Amino acid sequence: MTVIGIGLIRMRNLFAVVMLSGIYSLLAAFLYVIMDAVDVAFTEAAVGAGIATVLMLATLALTGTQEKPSRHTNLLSIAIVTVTGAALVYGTLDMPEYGDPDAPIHHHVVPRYMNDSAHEVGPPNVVTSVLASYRGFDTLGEVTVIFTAAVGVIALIGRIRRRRSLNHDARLNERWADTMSSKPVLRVLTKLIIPLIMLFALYVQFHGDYGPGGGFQAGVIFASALILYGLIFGIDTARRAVPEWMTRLGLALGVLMYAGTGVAGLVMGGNFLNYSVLAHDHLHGQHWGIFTIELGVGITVAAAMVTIFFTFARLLPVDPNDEKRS
Amino acid sequence: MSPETAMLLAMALPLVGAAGIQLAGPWPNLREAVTLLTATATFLLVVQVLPSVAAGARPEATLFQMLPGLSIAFRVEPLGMIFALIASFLWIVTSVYSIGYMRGHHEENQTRFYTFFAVAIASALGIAFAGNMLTLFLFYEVLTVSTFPLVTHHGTEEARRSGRTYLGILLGTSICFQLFAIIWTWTLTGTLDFTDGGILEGRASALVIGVLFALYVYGIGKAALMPFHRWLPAAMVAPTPVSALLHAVAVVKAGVFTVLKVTVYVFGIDLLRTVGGSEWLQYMAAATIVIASLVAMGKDNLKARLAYSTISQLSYIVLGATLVTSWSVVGAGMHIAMHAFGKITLFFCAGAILVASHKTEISDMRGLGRAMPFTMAAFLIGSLSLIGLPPMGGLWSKWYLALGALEADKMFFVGVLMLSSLLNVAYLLPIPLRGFFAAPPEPEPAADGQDEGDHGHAPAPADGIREAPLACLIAIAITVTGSVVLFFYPDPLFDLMRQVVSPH
Amino acid sequence: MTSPHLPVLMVVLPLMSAPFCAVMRRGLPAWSLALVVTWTSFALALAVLTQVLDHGTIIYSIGDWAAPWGIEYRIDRIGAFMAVIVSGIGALSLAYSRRSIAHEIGVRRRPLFYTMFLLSLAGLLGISVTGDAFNLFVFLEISSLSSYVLISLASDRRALTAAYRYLIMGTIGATFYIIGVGLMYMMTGTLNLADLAARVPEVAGTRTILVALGFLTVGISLKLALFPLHTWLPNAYAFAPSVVTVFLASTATKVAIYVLLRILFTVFGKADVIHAQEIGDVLMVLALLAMFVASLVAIFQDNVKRLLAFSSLAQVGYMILGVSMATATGISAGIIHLFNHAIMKGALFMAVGCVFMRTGSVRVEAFAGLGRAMPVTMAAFVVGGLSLIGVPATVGFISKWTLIQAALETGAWPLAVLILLSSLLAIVYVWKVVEVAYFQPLPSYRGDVREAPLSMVLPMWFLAGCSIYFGIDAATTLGIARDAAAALLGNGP
Amino acid sequence: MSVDWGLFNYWIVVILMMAGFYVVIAQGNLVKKIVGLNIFQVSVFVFYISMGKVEGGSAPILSDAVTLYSNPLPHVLILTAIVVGVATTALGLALVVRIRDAYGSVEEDEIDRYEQEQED
Repeated sequence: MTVIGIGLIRMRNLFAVVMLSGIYSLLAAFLYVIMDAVDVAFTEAAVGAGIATVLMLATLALTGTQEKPSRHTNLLSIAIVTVTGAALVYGTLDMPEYGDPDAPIHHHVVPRYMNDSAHEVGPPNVVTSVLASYRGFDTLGEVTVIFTAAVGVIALIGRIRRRRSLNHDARLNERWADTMSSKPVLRVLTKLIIPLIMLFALYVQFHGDYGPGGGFQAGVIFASALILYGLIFGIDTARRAVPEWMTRLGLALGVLMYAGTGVAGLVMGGNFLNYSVLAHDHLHGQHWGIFTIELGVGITVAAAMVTIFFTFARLLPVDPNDEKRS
Repeated sequence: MSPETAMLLAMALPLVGAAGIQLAGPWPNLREAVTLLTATATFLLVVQVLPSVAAGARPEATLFQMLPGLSIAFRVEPLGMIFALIASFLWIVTSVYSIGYMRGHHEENQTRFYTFFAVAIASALGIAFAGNMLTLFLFYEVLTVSTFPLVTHHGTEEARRSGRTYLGILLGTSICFQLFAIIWTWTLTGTLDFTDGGILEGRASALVIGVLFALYVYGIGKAALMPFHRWLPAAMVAPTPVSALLHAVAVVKAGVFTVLKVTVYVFGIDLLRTVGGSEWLQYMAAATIVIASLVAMGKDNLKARLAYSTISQLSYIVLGATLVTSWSVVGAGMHIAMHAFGKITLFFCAGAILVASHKTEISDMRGLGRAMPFTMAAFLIGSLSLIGLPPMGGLWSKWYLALGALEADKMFFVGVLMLSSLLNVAYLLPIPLRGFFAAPPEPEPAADGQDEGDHGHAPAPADGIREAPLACLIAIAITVTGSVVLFFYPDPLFDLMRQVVSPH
Repeated sequence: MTSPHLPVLMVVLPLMSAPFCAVMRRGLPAWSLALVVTWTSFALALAVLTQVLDHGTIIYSIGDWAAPWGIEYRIDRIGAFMAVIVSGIGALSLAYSRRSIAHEIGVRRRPLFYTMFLLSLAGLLGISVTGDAFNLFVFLEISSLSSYVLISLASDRRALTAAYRYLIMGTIGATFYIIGVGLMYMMTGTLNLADLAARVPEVAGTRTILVALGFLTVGISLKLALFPLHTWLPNAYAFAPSVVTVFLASTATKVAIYVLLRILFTVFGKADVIHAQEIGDVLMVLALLAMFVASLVAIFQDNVKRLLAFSSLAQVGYMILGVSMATATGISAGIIHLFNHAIMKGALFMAVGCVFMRTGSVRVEAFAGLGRAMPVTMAAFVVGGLSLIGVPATVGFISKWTLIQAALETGAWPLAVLILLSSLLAIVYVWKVVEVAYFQPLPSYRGDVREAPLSMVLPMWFLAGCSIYFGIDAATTLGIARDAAAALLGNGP
Repeated sequence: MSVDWGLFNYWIVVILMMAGFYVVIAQGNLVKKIVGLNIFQVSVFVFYISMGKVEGGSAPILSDAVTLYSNPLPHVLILTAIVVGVATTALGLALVVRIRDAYGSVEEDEIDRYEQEQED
C-alpha cells in the first residue's frame, strides 16, 4: 500500500493514478477483512474500489488523462505534511498497542453492545445492531449525506450541455450498438448475470441481520447491476428501463422511510427512532424497525448510485473529436 | 406635565418631527411649518423642565437595559439643563434662518437637511439629559452620524473629502480614546452614572486617573482640542445653517459639554485637583487657544476664520474644565451659552453675506456695511461678545474663567486669556470695521472697466447687493438680542452653574 | 409547546421535507414547503430555548438508548441559542430567497436549491444540539456537502472553483476532525461529549490526547476560517448566490466556532487545556492577525461581497479573540458576537443581494447613486455598516464593549487598544461603499434601477431592525451569552 | 532503544495518510486532488479499523462458537464514513466536470490565471 501511495504522488498519467487508487481501496478492503471488519470490507470493495473508481474514470474521460507538470515547488506542502505526520506519530506513542485487548475502547461502551444487543435489539450481527439501532441516528445522517450528494450531482451536472444531448445520446447509442452487436456472448452473459446480481443484492439486504451486509451494501450491489446493464446496453437503454423520475423518487423515498420509521416511534410513544414501541414486544419492534430502515437505506443508496453514475455517463463524449470540441 | 415626561417628550419630539418633515417633504411650506412647530414645542418642553431643576430636583428616567447593569438612563442636572435650553432655543432660531437661507440660496435636498437637523437636535438633547456615560456616548455617536449628511450636503468632491475628515476624526477619537476610557472606567468602578463628586474617588491610582482624563479629553473630538481640530474647518463646506448647528447649537457644544460633564460628574473636581492629572492639559488648551487665534488671523475666507475662532473659544471651556476650580467650571459652563449666541450671530451674518452678495472672502467685503448695514452691525455685536467686551454676555464667562485661573493660582492663564482677547480683536473687528469704513473694492458701474479683469470671479457687482432675506434677519436679530440680554441677566445661568460646582 | 420531542423535530423536520422538495418540479411549491418548515423549525428552536432557560439542559436520547450507548441530544443554553440563530437566519433568508433565487437560478434547479437549503439547515441545527462527537461529524458533512452545492449553483463560473476549493479544504478539515475524534475514542472508549468530558482528565497528560486536541482544533479552525486557514472563504462568499451568502455567512462559520467552544470547554474544560497547552495564546495571535490582515485586505476590495467576506474573517477574529481569553467575559463576548455578527452580516449581505438583483453587479461602482435609487436598501446597508464599525445603538457596539471589557478585566489593555484600532479599519471599508452610494450619481445607463421587492426588503429590515434593537436592549442576549459562558467554564446555572 | 513494534501498524497508516494528504495539498490537478483526498480518507478508515482489532478476536457476529470479538463500534463509524467519503468524491468530481466545462482545464495554475484575467 505504501508503494501505491508513493506511486500516486509521482505519477502524471491520471488513468494509472485512478487505477492505483482503486487497487489501494481493494487492498484496504483486504486489510479490513484481516482486522475482522467484514462489513466494512464489503462496503469498501463495492464503493471505494467500485463506484468511486468508475466515477473517476468517467470524470477522466471528460477532462483528459494527462496531468500537466506543476511549476511551483512544493516545499510548503512537504513541510505541512511532515509536521502533521510527525504530530500523528508523536500521538501514537501513548496509544495502546495494536490488537491490545486491554485498550480502553474495548472496555467502555462496547461491552454492552456485545453482551446485551442480542436481547435488546436482536440481530446476531452486532454491527447491524449498533448501526441500525443504537446509533441509528448516525445512519439516518449517512443516508441523508448520500441523498445530498446525489441531488447535488443532479443540480451540478444534471442538465449541462442539454442542447447537444439529443444528438449526443443518439450517437452514443449507435456506438454502443456497433460495439455490442459484435460481442453477442457478452450480451447474453450479461443478461444472465444481471438477475443474479439483483438476487444477491436482495439476499444481502435481508441477510444483514445475520451476516455481513445490510441496506447499504445491498443498495450498492443493486445499483451495480443497473450500471452494468447501462455499460453493456447503452446508457440510453438503461435510462429507459430506469427513468430519472424513478431514481429521484427512490432517493426521496428511502430517506423518508427511514425518518418516517423514526417518527413512527415517536408517535407510538417512544423517542425518535425508538423501534421497540413499534410492535407488541420490543424484539419484534426492533426487528421491524431495522427491517424498514435497512430497506430505506437500500433504496436510497441504490437510487443515489444509479443517479450519480447515469448523470456522469450521460456526459461521456462519443469520440475524441467530441471531447476536443467541448 | 411632570418634568420627567417633559424631558422624555423633549427628546422624542424632534424624532417625530423628523418623520413629519420627511412625510411633508413634497410641500416645502408644510415641511417648514412642521420644523418650526416642532422646534417651538421642543423648546417649550425643555422650559417645562427648568423650574424643577432650578429648584434642586433631578428628574430621572430609565429606558432600556443596554448591557447588564448599564441602562439607557436620563437625569437632568443644571449643566445639562443649560445645554438643552441653548440647543432647543437656537434650533428655533436656526430654523427661521434656514428657511431664508436655504430658499435664498436655492439649495437642493432641503427635506433631507431639515430631517437630519431634527435628528441632530434630538441627539443633542439626549446628550444634555444623559444620566450616565454610556447614554451620553450613545447620543454622542448618533449626533456624529446624523450630522454627516448635513456636512456633506452638497455632495461635491470637496464635501466628500471633508465628510471623510469629519467622520474619521470624530468617530476615530471617540472609538479609540473615549470608548476605551469609558469601558476602563466601567471595569474600575462598576458604574457609569453621573454622580456629584465623581465615581472614581478611591478606585484608581493617580497615574490611571491622569491617563483616563487625557483619554476622555482627547476622545471627545467634538471639543476640537488640537491636534484633533481638523474636522471643524473641514466641515465648513456645509451650508451656513449647518455651520451654525455645528459651531453654536449642537456639535462642538456637545463636545465641551461632555468634557465638563466628565470632569465634574465622573472624576469630580476635587479629585482631579488633588491628583493633578489635568495640569498638562491646561497647557494644551492654552496652546490651542493661542495657536488657533493666530491661524484665524491668517484666513481670508470668512467661514474658515470663524472656524478657527471656534477652536480657540472651545479651548476656553476645556481650559476652564482642566483648571478644575469652582470659578473656572462656572466660567466654562457660562461660556457654552455666551459663545453659542455670539458665534451663531457671526455665522448667520456670514451666511447672510453669502446669500446676499455671494462673497466668501474677507478681503472682498470692504464697504459691504453700506449695502448690508444691519448684518454688519450684528456682526460687530457678535464680535464684541466673543472678545468679551461689555455690554455683551461674553464678558461674564471670561471674567469667571480668569477668576478660576486666579483661584488656581495660575497667573499664566490669566495672561493667556488677555492675549487671546487681543487676538480676537485683531481677527474679528477688522471685518465689520472695514465693512463700514473702507471703500467698496469694486469700481462703480459707471467707471471705466479697467479693473474688471481682477474681479472676474466676483459674481455680483456691489450695487446689486441688498440685505439678506427677512427670515435671516429675524434670526440674526434674535441672537444679537440674546447676546446683549445675557450681559444684563446672567443670573439664572450663574445660579445653575453654582449648583453644579457646589451641589449642597 | 412543551412536547419533549421538540429538539429532534427541529432537526428532522427540515431533513424530512428535503426529499419532498427534491421530487418537486417547480420552485414555488418547494419554496412554500421550505418556508413553512423553516419557520416551524425557528418556532421550535425558540420553544426549546425558552424551555432550556426555564428548566435547564434538555437531554433527549434518540431511540431511547441512553448515552453513551446511543446518541443523545444535549441542549444547554449555548446550544439552544445557536439553534435559534441558525433557524432564525434560515427562516429569514428563505423568506428573502424567492425573488432573489428567481433572479439568479434557473427554473429547473430551484427545487433542488431549496432541497439543499433545507439539508444545510438541518445539518447546522443537528450540530448545534447534538451531544455526540461522531454524530456531529455526520451532520457537519450534511451541512458541508449541501453548502458546496449551494455555492456552485451560482451563475458565475468562479463559484465552481470556489466551491471546489471549499470542498477540498472542508473535507480536509472534516478528516482532521475525524482523526481527532478517533484518537479521543482510542484513549477513552466513548464518543459522547459529556462522557468524554468526564473521562478526559484521566488521560489528559498523554501525548495522544494532546495530538487529538491539535487535530480537532486545526480541523475546526479550517471550517471556521481562522486565519491562515481561511483561503476558501472569500471566493466562496463572493461568488455564491446572494441568499446562500446570507445564510452561510451568518450561520456556517458560527456553528464551527460553536463546535470549537464545545471541544475546548465542554470536552477539555476540566483538563483546562486552553491555559495549560498555550492553545489560548496561539488562538489569540491568529485572531489578532485575522482582525488586522483581513480588515486591511477588505479595504482594497472592489467587489463588495468579497469585501464583506474579508470583513467576516476579521469578525471571526474578534470571536476567537474573546474565546482565547478563556474568561467568563471573554467567552460571552465571543458568543454575543456570534449572534450580533449573524444579524448584521445577514442584513448587509441581504442588501448586497438586493443591489445585485437590481444592478446585476456587486462591484463598488455598481453602488453609485443607489442612495437615491434604492434608499431603503442602502439605509439597511448603512445600519449594518455602522454595526460593523461598532457605533453605539447597534449590536456591533455591544460586542465591542464586551470584548474590550474582557480585555481590560484581564489587564490586557494593549489588546483593548488593538481591538479599537482594528475597528477603525472597519470605518474605512464600510465608508468606501457608503460614499459611492450616496455621493456618486447614478450612471445614466442604470436609469431604471428601482427599489428591491418588498419580499426581500422586509427580511432585510427585520435584521437591520434587530441589529438596532439588540444594540439598545442587549440585556437578554448578553444575559444568555453570559450564562452560556459560565456553563462552558463549568460554573454556570 | 527498544522499538515499539505494537505501534508499527499505526505508523504505516500515518505514512499512508500523509501520502494522501500531500497529494491533496500539493498537486495542481483537480482530479488528482480528489484521488488524494480519497487515499487520505481511506487511510483514516484503516486507522479506525486497526484500533478496533482485538488480537485473537473475530468478526463481531454473535455466535456460540466464538468468545472473543473485535470491537464493532469503529466498524459502524467507518461504514458511515465511507459513505460520506464517496458522497464527497462524487460531488467533487461533479464539480471538476463543471469546472472543466467552464474553464476548459482542470489544472489549478491555469484556472487561477483565467480567474485573474477575468477580474470583472
